[in-house]
Amino acid sequence: MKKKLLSRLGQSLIALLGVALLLFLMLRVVPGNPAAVMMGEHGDNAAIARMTAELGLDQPILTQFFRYIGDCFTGNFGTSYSLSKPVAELMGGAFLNTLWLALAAALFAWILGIACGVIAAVRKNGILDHLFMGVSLMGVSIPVFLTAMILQYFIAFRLHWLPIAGMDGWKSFILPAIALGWNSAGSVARLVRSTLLDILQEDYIDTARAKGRSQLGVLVFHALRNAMLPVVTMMALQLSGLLSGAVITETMFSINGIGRLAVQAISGRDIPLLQGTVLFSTAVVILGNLGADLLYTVLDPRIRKGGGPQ
Amino acid sequence: MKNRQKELAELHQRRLEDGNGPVSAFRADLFRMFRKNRAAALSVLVILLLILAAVFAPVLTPYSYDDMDLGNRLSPPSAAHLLGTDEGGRDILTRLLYGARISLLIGVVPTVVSILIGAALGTIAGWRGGITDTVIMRLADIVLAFPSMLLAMVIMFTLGDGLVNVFLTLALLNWAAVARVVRAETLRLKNTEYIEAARAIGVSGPVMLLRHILPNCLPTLIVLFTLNVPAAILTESSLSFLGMGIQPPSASWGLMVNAGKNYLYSAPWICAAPGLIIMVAVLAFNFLGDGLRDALDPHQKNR
Amino acid sequence: MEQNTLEISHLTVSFPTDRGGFRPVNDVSLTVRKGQIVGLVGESGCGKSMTARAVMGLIRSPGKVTGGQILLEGKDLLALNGKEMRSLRGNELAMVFQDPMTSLNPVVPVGKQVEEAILLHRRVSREEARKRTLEAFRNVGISEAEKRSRSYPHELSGGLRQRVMIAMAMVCCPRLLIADEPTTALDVIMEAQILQLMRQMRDRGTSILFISHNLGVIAQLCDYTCVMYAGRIAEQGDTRELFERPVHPYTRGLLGAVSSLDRKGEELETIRGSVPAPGSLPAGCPFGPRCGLCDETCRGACPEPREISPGHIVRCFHAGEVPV
Amino acid sequence: MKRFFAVLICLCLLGSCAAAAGAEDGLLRTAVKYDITTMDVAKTSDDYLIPMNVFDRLFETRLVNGNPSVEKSLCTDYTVSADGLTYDFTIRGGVVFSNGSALTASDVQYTFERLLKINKQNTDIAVEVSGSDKVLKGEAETLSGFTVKDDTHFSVTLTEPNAGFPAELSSPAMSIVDRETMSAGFGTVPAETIGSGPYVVKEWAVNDHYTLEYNSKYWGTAPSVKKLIVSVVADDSVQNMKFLSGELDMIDLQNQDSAIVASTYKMDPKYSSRIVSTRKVGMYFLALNNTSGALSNTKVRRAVAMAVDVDDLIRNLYNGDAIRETGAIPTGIWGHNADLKPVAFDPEGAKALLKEAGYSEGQIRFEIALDSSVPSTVANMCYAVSSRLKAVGIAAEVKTYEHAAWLEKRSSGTMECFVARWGMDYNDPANILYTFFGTEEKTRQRSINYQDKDIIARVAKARAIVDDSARLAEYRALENKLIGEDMAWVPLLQDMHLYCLGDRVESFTPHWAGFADFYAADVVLKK
Amino acid sequence: MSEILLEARHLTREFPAGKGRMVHAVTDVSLQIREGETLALVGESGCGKSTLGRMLIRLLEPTEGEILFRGTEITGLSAREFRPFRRQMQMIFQDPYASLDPRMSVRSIIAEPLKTWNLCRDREAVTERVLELMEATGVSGEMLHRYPHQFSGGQRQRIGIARAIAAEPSLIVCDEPVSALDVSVQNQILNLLKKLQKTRNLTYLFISHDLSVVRHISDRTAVMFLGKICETGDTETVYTRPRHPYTRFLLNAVPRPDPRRRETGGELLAGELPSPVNPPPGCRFHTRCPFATEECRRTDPPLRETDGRLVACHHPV
Repeated sequence: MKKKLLSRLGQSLIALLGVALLLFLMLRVVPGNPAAVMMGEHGDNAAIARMTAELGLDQPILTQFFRYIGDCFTGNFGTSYSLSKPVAELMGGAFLNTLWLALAAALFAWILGIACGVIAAVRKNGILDHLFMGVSLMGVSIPVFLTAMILQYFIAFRLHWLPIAGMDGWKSFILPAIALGWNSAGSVARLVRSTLLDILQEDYIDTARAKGRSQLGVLVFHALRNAMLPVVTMMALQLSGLLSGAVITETMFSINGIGRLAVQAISGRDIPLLQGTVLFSTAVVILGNLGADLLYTVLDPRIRKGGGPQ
Repeated sequence: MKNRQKELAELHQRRLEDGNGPVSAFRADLFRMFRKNRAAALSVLVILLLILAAVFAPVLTPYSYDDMDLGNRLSPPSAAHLLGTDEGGRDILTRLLYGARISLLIGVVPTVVSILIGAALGTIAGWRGGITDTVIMRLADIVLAFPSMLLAMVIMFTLGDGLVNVFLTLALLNWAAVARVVRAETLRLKNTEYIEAARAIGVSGPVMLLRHILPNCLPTLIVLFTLNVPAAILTESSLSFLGMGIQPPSASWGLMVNAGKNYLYSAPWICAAPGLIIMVAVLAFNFLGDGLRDALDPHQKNR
Repeated sequence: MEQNTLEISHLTVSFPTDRGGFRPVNDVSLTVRKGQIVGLVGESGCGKSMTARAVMGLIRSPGKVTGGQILLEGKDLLALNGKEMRSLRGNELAMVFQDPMTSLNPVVPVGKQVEEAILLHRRVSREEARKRTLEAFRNVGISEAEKRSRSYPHELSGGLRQRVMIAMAMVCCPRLLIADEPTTALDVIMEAQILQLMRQMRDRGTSILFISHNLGVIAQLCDYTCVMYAGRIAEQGDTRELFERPVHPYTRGLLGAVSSLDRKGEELETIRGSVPAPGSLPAGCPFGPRCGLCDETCRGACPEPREISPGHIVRCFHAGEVPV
Repeated sequence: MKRFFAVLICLCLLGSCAAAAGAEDGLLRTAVKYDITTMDVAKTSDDYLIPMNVFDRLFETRLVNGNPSVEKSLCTDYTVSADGLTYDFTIRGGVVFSNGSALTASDVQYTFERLLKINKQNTDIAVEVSGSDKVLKGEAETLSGFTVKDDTHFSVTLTEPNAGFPAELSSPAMSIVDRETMSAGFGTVPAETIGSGPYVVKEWAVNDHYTLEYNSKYWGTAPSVKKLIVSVVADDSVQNMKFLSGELDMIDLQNQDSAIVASTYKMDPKYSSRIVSTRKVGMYFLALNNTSGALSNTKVRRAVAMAVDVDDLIRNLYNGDAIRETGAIPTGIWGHNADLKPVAFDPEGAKALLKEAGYSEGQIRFEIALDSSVPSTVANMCYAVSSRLKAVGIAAEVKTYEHAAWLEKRSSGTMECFVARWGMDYNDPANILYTFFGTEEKTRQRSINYQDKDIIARVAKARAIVDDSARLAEYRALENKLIGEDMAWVPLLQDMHLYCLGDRVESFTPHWAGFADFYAADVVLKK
Repeated sequence: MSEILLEARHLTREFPAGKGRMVHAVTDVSLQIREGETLALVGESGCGKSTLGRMLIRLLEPTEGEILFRGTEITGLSAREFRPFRRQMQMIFQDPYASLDPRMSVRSIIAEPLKTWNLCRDREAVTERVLELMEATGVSGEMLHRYPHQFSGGQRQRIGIARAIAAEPSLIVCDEPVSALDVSVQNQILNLLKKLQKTRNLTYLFISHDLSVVRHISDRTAVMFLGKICETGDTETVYTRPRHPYTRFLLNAVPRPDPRRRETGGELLAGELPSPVNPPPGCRFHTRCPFATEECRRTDPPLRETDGRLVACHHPV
């Protein structure tokens, strides 16, 4: 078990380093000189040249990369060109908002998803099953920005139930969370349903019913415990989907999160900020996957205790 | 060994029912699916309609997608413009039809490319194992570590906008997930007895991959295709929404929704039409994908 | 006359399919007396497992019982509602399944799974349930019961797991134990140990309905045997009499095929043709096409069960005749 | 399981309608599309809101019955030497910064020197003071041309005479900073950004909002707005929704499509009376690269001017909220020539002129470069121009560039044709003529590439003419040559800057040149 | 005595079981298969008989030991050098549903060996040969273009056999070929195998856990326990007078289909199969053997000639 854990950790580190390198190289190959953008309308070529030297963009790529990695470990992600603030500081505040948004969306998605998935599986091919699965399929098929737009326009603007945009208090996180969570709620429901249906076919379900367990008892004590394993892995994969969706919901609801920072970095050609935000998000996803794997080994005795007679 | 008895009876009954023509398991499953799953049959019809609309766009509408009529901008649906005009005075129905071309192409072409790359790398990684497997899978981990939108944004940022770059972005985005699924499938197939039998016969490596492994991965690849196409359309429309995908004047559904969102209360029809059609197209592919997965995937016993 | 533990009469189970549907169990009647082991034997797909599941009420949709009566010590199980049936299952009526590898919940220690059976039917403390579980483990010959009860299913061998299943079934001293091919997935030595255990339980008064496709196991264990073919009982009778003087051509064919294995060098006896597909049974006697004695009457109608000697019932117009 | 789910739903529904939070009096809430990058005016040429409201300048430019006029602010009096090189200034005594430190002449000197030392954008005014080149290269600490007599008197000597110098001193770049309490956090940390203006910076949550509050130590009259909250809302439609639902007190309609402004604000009686519009002093023009292919031929450039129907653009894209421009010096700027005749829209004439210039149908091909970050109205203008030129046989395709790539292509001098806008910083023709035609390098870097060398020399020298009427005559002559004769670019239009006021705002006077940034002091709230 | 077709010497195979522990699947096995005979390999599941079977035809590489095919050593050969031998050895599998590629028609399944070794001139020759093979194995010709899912278990096993004999091999390893079939179909397949052995002078290595089937079909039998052979000899000799204690318990445990001769279970072997990850020292059976002595615990008994067969036991019964 220990060895497996270490190799899994190693894999994650390699992935993170690979991400950093890939990102760094891609951003260096980009046409357009960030210094020119910073100087804006008035900058003349001499001023731009000064700025380029000041930002160290003229050194060979590899030295820039290793200096960058060195800095990252010390928490210095460089200073943002467009916002002229240390990237780490910008991301600090932004990350909390994205985290709250992602957590709220995840909570909404999983509660709704698991509830619908279980009910659909139990009432297989009933009206509820078709209803919930239809809605989940709708959830997966609607682009996040469309849900956000509809929610924002009708609930916030027309009905004034919730703030339209901006970040004043927890109420402004409800609509973005629903817009973001709606999509993953669909996929969670579909996964829970298919996993549960598979499990209900297993022999040990018959054993449980032969013991005299009621249908509900079988579901709760035997089926759900086993269904949680694949669902936990799914939750980690959802993380990358949530961060993806966050980019759009944050822009729509002007929540100052990592996603919106990344969008701003792109339009402002702000390489350190873009690098910082994307690296940060991927690190979160990699950690998420690692966490899910660990949780999986803890939950599933077959892996935790390993061995076995044959 | 003996627990095959129960399995045998069940399969025996299900398989022999299929009539007696030289029907391959593959086509039999497909045929039965369409008979039973009306939603999948309906979605095939919708997809065909979309393709026809895209191909015959010039015939179906007098305008071209970039004709600007500044005179009547933002005019509601009328006889001249069945779905009204947008902020540039362009006919929305026309842009929808031409948009169908781009959005469907964006849905199909990169998905095919990513499935080809993914299948090739997946099979090789699964079959050869050892270092090649680790290298390919670590590469896939890296690509999968990125949240898809952020990776798409960075690629578009590096390569610049335009149709070809969107294709490249979506292909680069999806190959890793496909490779991982195909690798798992190859590993499963590697241990089946008919592969061991082929090895006993002395079938060489490449023949093994082409005659035995890939054909048996086919159902999975088809299901992956029908589920990745809508995902690609969604990603493209989100990219256009952020202004990084297709650039005007060419038309794609995502772009139209993005352009229309500012006029939501004064001219809601600009957003409504493309938004609705994105949902319909994506729903159709998802329904088809679900139907195919249930029919073709041997492990889905319980639908 | 002492009360029979189980009386099944004219039981029929049907499965609707898009081509009209089929009946895996078709007008089956058999009786299990107290302290008796009744064997139910037949080839794959003959409906023996389905009959067992019908008694336990574990038939999976879309199949359902469409006829007949199942009396457990006089009580008709088909008339009971869900709650009443549940109070019987695991208590008065228990079942052991075929594949020990998949019949136990992989994420719950085996001890806990047996305790669950007790706590469902007996109002006892957790501690008492623990004690009874260890007691049950020892009864079925599991050594180091304490250590084994804390381990997970994947940590035990096939044989041990089947003993856990039996312990789980027996822990509430059921009137009737239904064993659906309990030794099929085991090796011959482990199989012998389980059969030994079954005999001890029978001697302690438990009636057993034993399902298997292995004639050797039936011969060694069962007091009374029923041979099933295509959803019906072709022939049933006292095991010794059935093996010595089989009257139904199918039983003869089976016994001939098995015994020819012991005669070295000769060609093995076989039954020509193959088991008919469940959906498309031939008219008249289902065994007709494969039977040497088949004639117009056999093709005309399906033979009704006839008692040719006390306890020996057969469904065949030409029972006992020898093909010319 | 199901109960829990039901509770969650009604929690959302019950969310109190917090939208129109009670707005305390004296509070003004507005929104901007992008957050400012810095509060230090030495490091930016876009974010002027904080410098304008938190700092003072020697002069201020105000609209007096429609025309911009330079008024004294910190400076109470000044005299100019005969040769126009030396200015003697007297500044107001007793003025203090918001942290109590006195504002003296040495602070003004420090302001000039600081601009040169940080040598970021805004050096082009400080550079005019003699001795600035040494400070720029770091060879000198102080400006030789700047002499402080006492706390309230100082004199400045220029390298060459510039009559527009006082106007230049009113631009936000010349905001006076305090030498004594200057610290590292100036420009990024609100508490360390010390100015003498009517407001102090209370807080700045990057990318979210910033708040200004009334500076009790302000020397001038107390403004009606006591607290200003500017929140960052990138999405135009969200800004609209927030304004219409009362979450914003004032909305800048600059980025909105004129059709929305028309249908939402102009047609609705509740808002039509509350629309404030002012000239955006500057002009849109169709830049033509004077050295690239067919465009190097003056006849072709004139034909392009004749092919574009500017009135149609104004009617459809600006809903009438724009006026036609005819030359190189925009309306509202001293020196604008009102009686210059606009080029008549004459497609047939354009075709004839093209044939005369020796080009057949479709032979001329060039690319109209469009910056993807510009508002949709400008983009629509490019498409409209492109279809007008196609009508006369010029194949002009619109190609969209990402902002940075567009900038790089333009400053490389290879961009063939693009729709550009120049906003005036101060009220003097040099601000536009010198920038586009002042030197060969400048005209190349703006992808105009004007070829007449001596005109370029005359534009540079015109700045030094001290006598106003002589300078006016020279600029008029230059404008006739540049546009009238050579048609270096095709003048299009000057748009209006529209704002809409919420129900809590009594009145508002926008910036004289139509900047998006405004003086909060010019907003009057209802009691 | 016909000469030796295949000989294995001290074959061993271990699999990693995580945390550095090794599963000793097959340890130091030596055996000979003679031309034309049927050698049975019997034992409980997990005793290594399948692993040994696959190793003998190099579907699995041995950790130690050599294999000689008609006298030439084939363990060290490179893939190319080994190719001609590959054609000589084929395999039949247990699960009729998993041993045929569901995506290939019957024709292409049986034709694959013909094409791999290009034994036929052209397409017609291939089809003709396939029909011949189908006929020889009792599968009706009209089903040529059908797919595996349209056949019953017995028919699919016949197709597997047709495929195995297509390349005219001399040795066929049958890994539990009839365990998944019902008794009537099982006898049909066993008769077919017997017929083919005579008509095409084939040699079988018959792997099974069903002792009654093995007794009928095999000439010689080798009994395996926990990776080692404990007894090997003529089938009748081993079955009538088993000398190794494990063989005795094994044969004794087989339920005879005769209600009259019921054991009272006297000689029933108790206890559990030890784990192959760390097998007991000395004789691997000593932990369960009622006759085990100190010597059994210390030294592992080699196969010794006793009473007309080889037995690996210090005190044969």
